[in-house]
Amino acid sequence: MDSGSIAWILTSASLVLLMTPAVAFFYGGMSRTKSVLNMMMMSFSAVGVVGLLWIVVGFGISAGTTTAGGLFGNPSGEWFMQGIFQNEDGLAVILAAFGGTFAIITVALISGSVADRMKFSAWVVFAAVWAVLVYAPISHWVWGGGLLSSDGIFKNFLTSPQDIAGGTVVHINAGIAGLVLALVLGVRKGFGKEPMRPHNLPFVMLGAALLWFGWFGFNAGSEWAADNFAAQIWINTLVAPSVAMLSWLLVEKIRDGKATSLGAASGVVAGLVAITPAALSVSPLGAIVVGFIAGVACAMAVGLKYKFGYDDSLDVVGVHLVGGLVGTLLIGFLSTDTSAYADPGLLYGGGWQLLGAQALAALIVIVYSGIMTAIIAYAIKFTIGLRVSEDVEVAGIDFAEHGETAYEEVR
Amino acid sequence: MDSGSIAWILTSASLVLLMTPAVAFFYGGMSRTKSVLNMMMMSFSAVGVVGLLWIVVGFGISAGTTTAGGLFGNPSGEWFMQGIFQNEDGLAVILAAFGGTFAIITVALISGSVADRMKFSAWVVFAAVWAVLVYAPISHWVWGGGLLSSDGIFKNFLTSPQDIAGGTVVHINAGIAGLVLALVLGVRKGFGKEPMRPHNLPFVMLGAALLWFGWFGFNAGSEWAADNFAAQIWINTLVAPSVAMLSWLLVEKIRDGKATSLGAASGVVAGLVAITPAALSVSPLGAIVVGFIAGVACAMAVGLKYKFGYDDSLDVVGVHLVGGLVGTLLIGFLSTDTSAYADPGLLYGGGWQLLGAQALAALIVIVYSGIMTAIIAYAIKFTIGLRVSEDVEVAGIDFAEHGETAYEEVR
Amino acid sequence: MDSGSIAWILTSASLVLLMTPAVAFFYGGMSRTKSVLNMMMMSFSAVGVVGLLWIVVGFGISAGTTTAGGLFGNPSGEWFMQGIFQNEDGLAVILAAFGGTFAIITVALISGSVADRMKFSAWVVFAAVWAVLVYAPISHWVWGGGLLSSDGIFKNFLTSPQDIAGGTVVHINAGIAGLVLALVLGVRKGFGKEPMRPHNLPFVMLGAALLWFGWFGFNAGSEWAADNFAAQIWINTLVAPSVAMLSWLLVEKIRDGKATSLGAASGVVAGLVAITPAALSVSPLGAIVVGFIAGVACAMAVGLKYKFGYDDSLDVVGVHLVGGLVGTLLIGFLSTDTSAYADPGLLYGGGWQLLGAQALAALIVIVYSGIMTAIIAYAIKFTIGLRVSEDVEVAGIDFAEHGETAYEEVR
Amino acid sequence: MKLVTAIIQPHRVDEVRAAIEAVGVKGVTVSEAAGYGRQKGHTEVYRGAEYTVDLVPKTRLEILVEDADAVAVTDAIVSAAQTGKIGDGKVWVVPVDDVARVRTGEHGADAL
Amino acid sequence: MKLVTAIIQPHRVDEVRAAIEAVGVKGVTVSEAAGYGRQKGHTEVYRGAEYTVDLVPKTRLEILVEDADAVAVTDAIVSAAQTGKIGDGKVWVVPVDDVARVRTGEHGADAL
Amino acid sequence: MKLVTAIIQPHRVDEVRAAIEAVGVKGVTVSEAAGYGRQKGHTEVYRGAEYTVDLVPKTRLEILVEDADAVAVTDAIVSAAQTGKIGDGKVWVVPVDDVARVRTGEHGADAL
Ligand SMILES: Nc1ncnc2c1ncn2[C@@H]1O[C@H](COP(=O)(O)OP(=O)(O)O)[C@@H](O)[C@H]1O
Ligand SMILES: Nc1ncnc2c1ncn2[C@@H]1O[C@H](COP(=O)(O)OP(=O)(O)O)[C@@H](O)[C@H]1O
Ligand SMILES: Nc1ncnc2c1ncn2[C@@H]1O[C@H](COP(=O)(O)OP(=O)(O)O)[C@@H](O)[C@H]1O
Repeated sequence: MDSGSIAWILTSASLVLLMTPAVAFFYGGMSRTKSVLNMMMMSFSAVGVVGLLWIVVGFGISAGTTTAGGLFGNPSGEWFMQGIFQNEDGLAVILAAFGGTFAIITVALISGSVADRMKFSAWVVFAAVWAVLVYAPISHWVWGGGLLSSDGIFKNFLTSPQDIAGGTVVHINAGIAGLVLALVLGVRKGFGKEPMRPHNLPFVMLGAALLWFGWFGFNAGSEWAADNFAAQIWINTLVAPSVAMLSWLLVEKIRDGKATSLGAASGVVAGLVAITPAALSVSPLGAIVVGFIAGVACAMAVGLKYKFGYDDSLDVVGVHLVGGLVGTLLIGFLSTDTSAYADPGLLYGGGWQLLGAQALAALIVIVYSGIMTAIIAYAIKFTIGLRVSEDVEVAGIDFAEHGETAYEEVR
Repeated sequence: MDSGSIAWILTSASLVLLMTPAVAFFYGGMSRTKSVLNMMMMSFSAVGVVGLLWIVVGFGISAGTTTAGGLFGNPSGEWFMQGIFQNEDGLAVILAAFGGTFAIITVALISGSVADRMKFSAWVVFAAVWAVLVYAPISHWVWGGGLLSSDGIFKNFLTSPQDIAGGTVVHINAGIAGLVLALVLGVRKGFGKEPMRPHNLPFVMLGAALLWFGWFGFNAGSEWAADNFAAQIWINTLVAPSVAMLSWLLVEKIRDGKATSLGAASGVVAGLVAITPAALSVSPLGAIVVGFIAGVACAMAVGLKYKFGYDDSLDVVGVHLVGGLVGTLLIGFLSTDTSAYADPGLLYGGGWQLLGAQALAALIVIVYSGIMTAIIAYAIKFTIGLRVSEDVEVAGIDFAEHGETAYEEVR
Repeated sequence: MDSGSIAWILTSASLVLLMTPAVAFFYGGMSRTKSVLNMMMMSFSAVGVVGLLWIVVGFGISAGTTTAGGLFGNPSGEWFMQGIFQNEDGLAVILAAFGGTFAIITVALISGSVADRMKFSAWVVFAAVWAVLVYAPISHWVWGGGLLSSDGIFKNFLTSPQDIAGGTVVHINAGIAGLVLALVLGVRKGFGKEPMRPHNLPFVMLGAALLWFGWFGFNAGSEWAADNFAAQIWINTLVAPSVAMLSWLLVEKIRDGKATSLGAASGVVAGLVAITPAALSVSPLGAIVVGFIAGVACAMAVGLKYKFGYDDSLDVVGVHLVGGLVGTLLIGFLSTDTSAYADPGLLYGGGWQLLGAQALAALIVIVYSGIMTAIIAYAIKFTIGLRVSEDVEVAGIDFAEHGETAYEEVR
Repeated sequence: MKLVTAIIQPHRVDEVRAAIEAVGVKGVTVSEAAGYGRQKGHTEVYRGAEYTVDLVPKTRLEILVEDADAVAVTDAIVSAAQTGKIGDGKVWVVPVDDVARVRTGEHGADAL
Repeated sequence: MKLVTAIIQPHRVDEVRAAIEAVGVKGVTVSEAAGYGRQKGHTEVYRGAEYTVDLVPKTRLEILVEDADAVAVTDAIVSAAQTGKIGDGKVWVVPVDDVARVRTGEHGADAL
Repeated sequence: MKLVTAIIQPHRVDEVRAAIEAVGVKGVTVSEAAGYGRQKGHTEVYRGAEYTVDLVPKTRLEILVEDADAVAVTDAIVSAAQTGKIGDGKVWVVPVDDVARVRTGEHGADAL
């Protein structure tokens, strides 16, 4: 029994759980005063719904014996975690729970694209179905020995994709789902015309800070041991977001004349997203490059929604889809020969096959998640309905859906 | 030296200490704007006063050699932790501190029932006396080999009560103390007539989130080792509050038509309270049942104060007393035959004796804590006084007692 | 491989990183509404800039082979942490990163003295240069076997100074730098006349709470192992700030008639600062004394700026310089004969030499840091300029420098 | 000159602003308020408690106009703010002796 | 019609509302303000600094009444808000040309 | 008596208060507002989006004065608040029928 590694994963799982309320503050602070609580409740309810479903069935689909040619794991034997909880290997038990915290936050991340306008009941149903039908299988593909692992479609390929903590499973997945859900929902009243500035930037910074803190568990916990590789991941999880914060601010300073606090917070998250798949593959120097490119790319990408007219309200696409792709693809260039994978990228003497594997994995996740999200979203739209009325949207979704306003102002 | 377990308890103790400021936000957010700081200061001062007294004498009473027939431990030899700090067993040293963080938060929890109206000096005195005379002995009874342990009154009984992390010691204890203190203080002006809605719901959610985060240390740290049982506790501490959040929201949706953010935050805490004693006794399926019942029971219980006319301002009774009882009693039904205690409840083939032991332990704590709290409260009332004047209460206790208001609004 | 210690330092490094956003809230809450974001951005940008530079060069200067007679370490071989990241000793790798989190927060602490008036670009440049030229060498002196270690000027002295977690390196260093920077910048418009009260005291308390939480990693992580000494440090890090909170409140109650929440938060930080160098040297009883004296001394010291006319806006001098000196010097009296250093202070049978060593180390840091800070500050002043215009200062630095205001009030 | 003060539902501000601009208003001052009138006393249930909420958030608009425009502006506000539900608000008109523009020091109608 | 504006201590709002309802007032608009008058210049000590606080938080009530009721309402406010301490506040009365109810478009006394 | 209302730039409040005190004003009520006039429509860029900001934060001052002082107070405000830039604000004067001091119940000029 390696109690040190158990201690680290117990800690990491706690850290990752904290990330979902952190998302609630990151997104809640960016909302307008009239829809803060709804925004936060999407994250909180994700903990409730996905937390429950992971125990009931998600863990089995994600970690059960590979079935259907690698499409998902077989949950029988793990309903309600009946099997794992009696396991005497503490590491196995806590890792089962660790996986649940990833499922929860992935769902919560999506909510940023639907601010101000999605019915709360529709969100809860969406979260439940999406976690089981989209997240759980994809996590099986990458980490459960499924489709996208070295036992899956990459079996006879020269290499298999590297994704230590979820560039594909979490960020590209949530990013594309956010895009599709925003498209199905439609734009908010006033989108592109009204300012819709963050109502509370300190909350945004609080969210970013707690996310970063939790992300050390997210990334370095994904090593599943307290060892030198976990420490290397930790360093990369420090430096990449540091640099991404700076490069995002640089873009703003050059383009708009001013470096904003929203930019700093977003840059941190962009850097964290991009280093997520790459933290075990690259050196600290590589992490600096990943962070720099992520900061620049995401800072440019968040403006695209106005050009293309999709209302990705709080930039799930610009930060998570774009950042996830940056990190996933840069592994093809920057993976070092001394990395735990011993499969170097183009700049460290490797060939094109790693980049190919990374791109293919990203593509498959985009296609599957995109299509499934559309199906789920339309199914809800045509049954219980997806969107609140325009009156509610204008007057504020908080009071209409939750019977509350975030702050009581008249004393 | 098991450095992994030391690492986990160092982490856990830090997590539990964070829970008291979390209570400050959970309660502070629920307060009205004019009494936020006083609410938060009750938690902060609890850290100061109880933190000091635990080192001076509390640890000795709680963990010293059983005296007076199991009523308390003998503090001689541990004044100022003189003995333990020279111990070379790191686990023993950090566990001594770990216990202090429990004493601190138990006292802080009580403060929710006295919002807006208790003199700060009276609170500080109450916190000090109560921690030493009520908390420290009861913790000795349950965890120090005293009255309510298998060496105490249950010695010749078929079984002894199960309470891994403090259903009786912390929650039932704080809950009944909150009730008694609220009764002695009397209701606030406007109680039951004015809305008195939370002034800042994001703060309530921040408090709930940090509480949950810290609770992983609270519960899984109470295993005193980084092992498979700690991991099992962790899973149960994830799923029970998840379900309690959902069941609380369900009650609201059915009863009032709307699922509130205050309900989500309260549901999380209710689930955490209920799973506290049971997390090592039940399976994940059992934790789901515990969470569900806790969410429903506490959501109904918070309305009782209006029926019975006690001003338990922020629902210490409805959440901690009721939730603590739910968890403590359900162990009698749901303790599994595979649990660490190997003493199953009614639904897992055991007999009535476990339920009996649970009920008896709860009852003894209620009686002792209730009577002692009343004595301390009246003693303060008739000496330095318990309550601020009505003028101060209406104008706002923050400015009168602390010379500050939470927010500076006119710039 | 001691995975338990690796787990603890992975956790500790994460905790210490959280402290810098905690500083952002501690200081941000104390600011006026019009300069919240700028205050927070000084901390956030410190993470970005110093995080990057630590990887690039700071770690080498701090931990490289001692050069120039102990003045700094030789960074060659550790540019971009090229060497350490391939190390197979996980503890060595994570400790390299752990040091970076100390550099970051030290820089962030300084920002409290320059609230409301420093150009953001000037701050970023200052942070970068100061981290490399001031922090990195001093950390080498104390912890890298340099000038102030037993291999440095104390080689032939009877003893060498004790500073487990940075009383000199972090707090005295940041405190004197804050004083000098405030002097070079000059006072704010209205200083000493306008109230300039904290705009959001709950944020101040949030900052203090997260600081305390993180400080367990800061202090107990500095033991570099999960053992009984780490546990002893943990206890002292609990009790000293508890007592300092109480003694600060006592001073306020006696002097001003009211115990404030700002006092409680500041008292906690003062106690944490003072116990930082001493946590491994003193017993819990000693920690109580350290905390008590720190609370009283700092509560008195924060008023000095009005007497002497330096605008140390948020009390970096009163809390960090004074608190750091209190802790550093009290070691000379309170270090126990049973401490890890086995070199007792005056009250535990030792002689004057320990006190002398402590005072000398403090003095050298004050002189070096003070002079270097002045040079850097003047260099910036006469090139890109240090201060915003008076118009900007009055209208609010947030909008002028960052294009944002913290809260959107008109909906 | 006249000062037209309107207390309206916060979510009607955009419509009202458009309406008054359409009748030639060049400036307006907006602030937050709360109030009750006929809508007084609606009941809310929250966390098991039932109580009466009487102060409902409103937005106050203040508009300085020439005497001749007061009626048109009042009418424009009334029709743009109207939802027909209780709580729609009030508009009132007060005589003004003088107006000054701070920037230039102009007085009277020129200062509008 | 008249507009009665009262600047009072925030903690007297409930009493004042009860008092004006007792004399027949049907609606009111409430907002936050701060101010000083005779109470100007009380000294506070905070964190070692002594300074003068002059702007003290107040609540503003605005009440539209018929001409005949202005005096009664003013008196009701004064007596309900009075604590006898400096800072109790001010009440003033301004003539109103017209009032409109947004919901119905009614004008004049009917609109109150 | 008259009520002088001034809408000014928030950062000019201190100067304006000093100026009106210099001409003998004893009290003032301050509140927050936002508004636009000629400055309408400046463009801001934020996070890749360009949009028009029209409501700019302002501070409202209300000052009760005797009839004879209205002009002096208005002038004092205008010159103290003036920066010459668009958005400087407005001052207007409204007739007041009566003023009461809550503390004493005094009426008229004595109540100022
Ligand atoms: N007599 C009054 N004096 C001042 N403000 C009033 C008065 N009556 C109503 N108001 C304001 O108008 C708002 C709407 O009034 P209400 O009576 O509910 O609408 P309606 O006139 O459509 O019935 C109230 O919230 C209040 O702010
Ligand atoms: N001349 C004035 N103009 C406008 N408001 C005033 C004036 N004088 C006083 N006030 C308002 O009335 C409040 C109470 O005034 P104050 O003079 O302190 O009370 P009192 O009249 O009882 O001495 C002040 O805070 C301010 O808001
Ligand atoms: N017609 C008006 N009615 C009410 N308030 C006005 C009016 N015009 C301007 N204001 C107020 O005065 C402020 C300054 O007006 P603005 O026209 O920008 O200044 P200037 O008069 O110097 O051009 C505005 O923000 C608004 O609050």
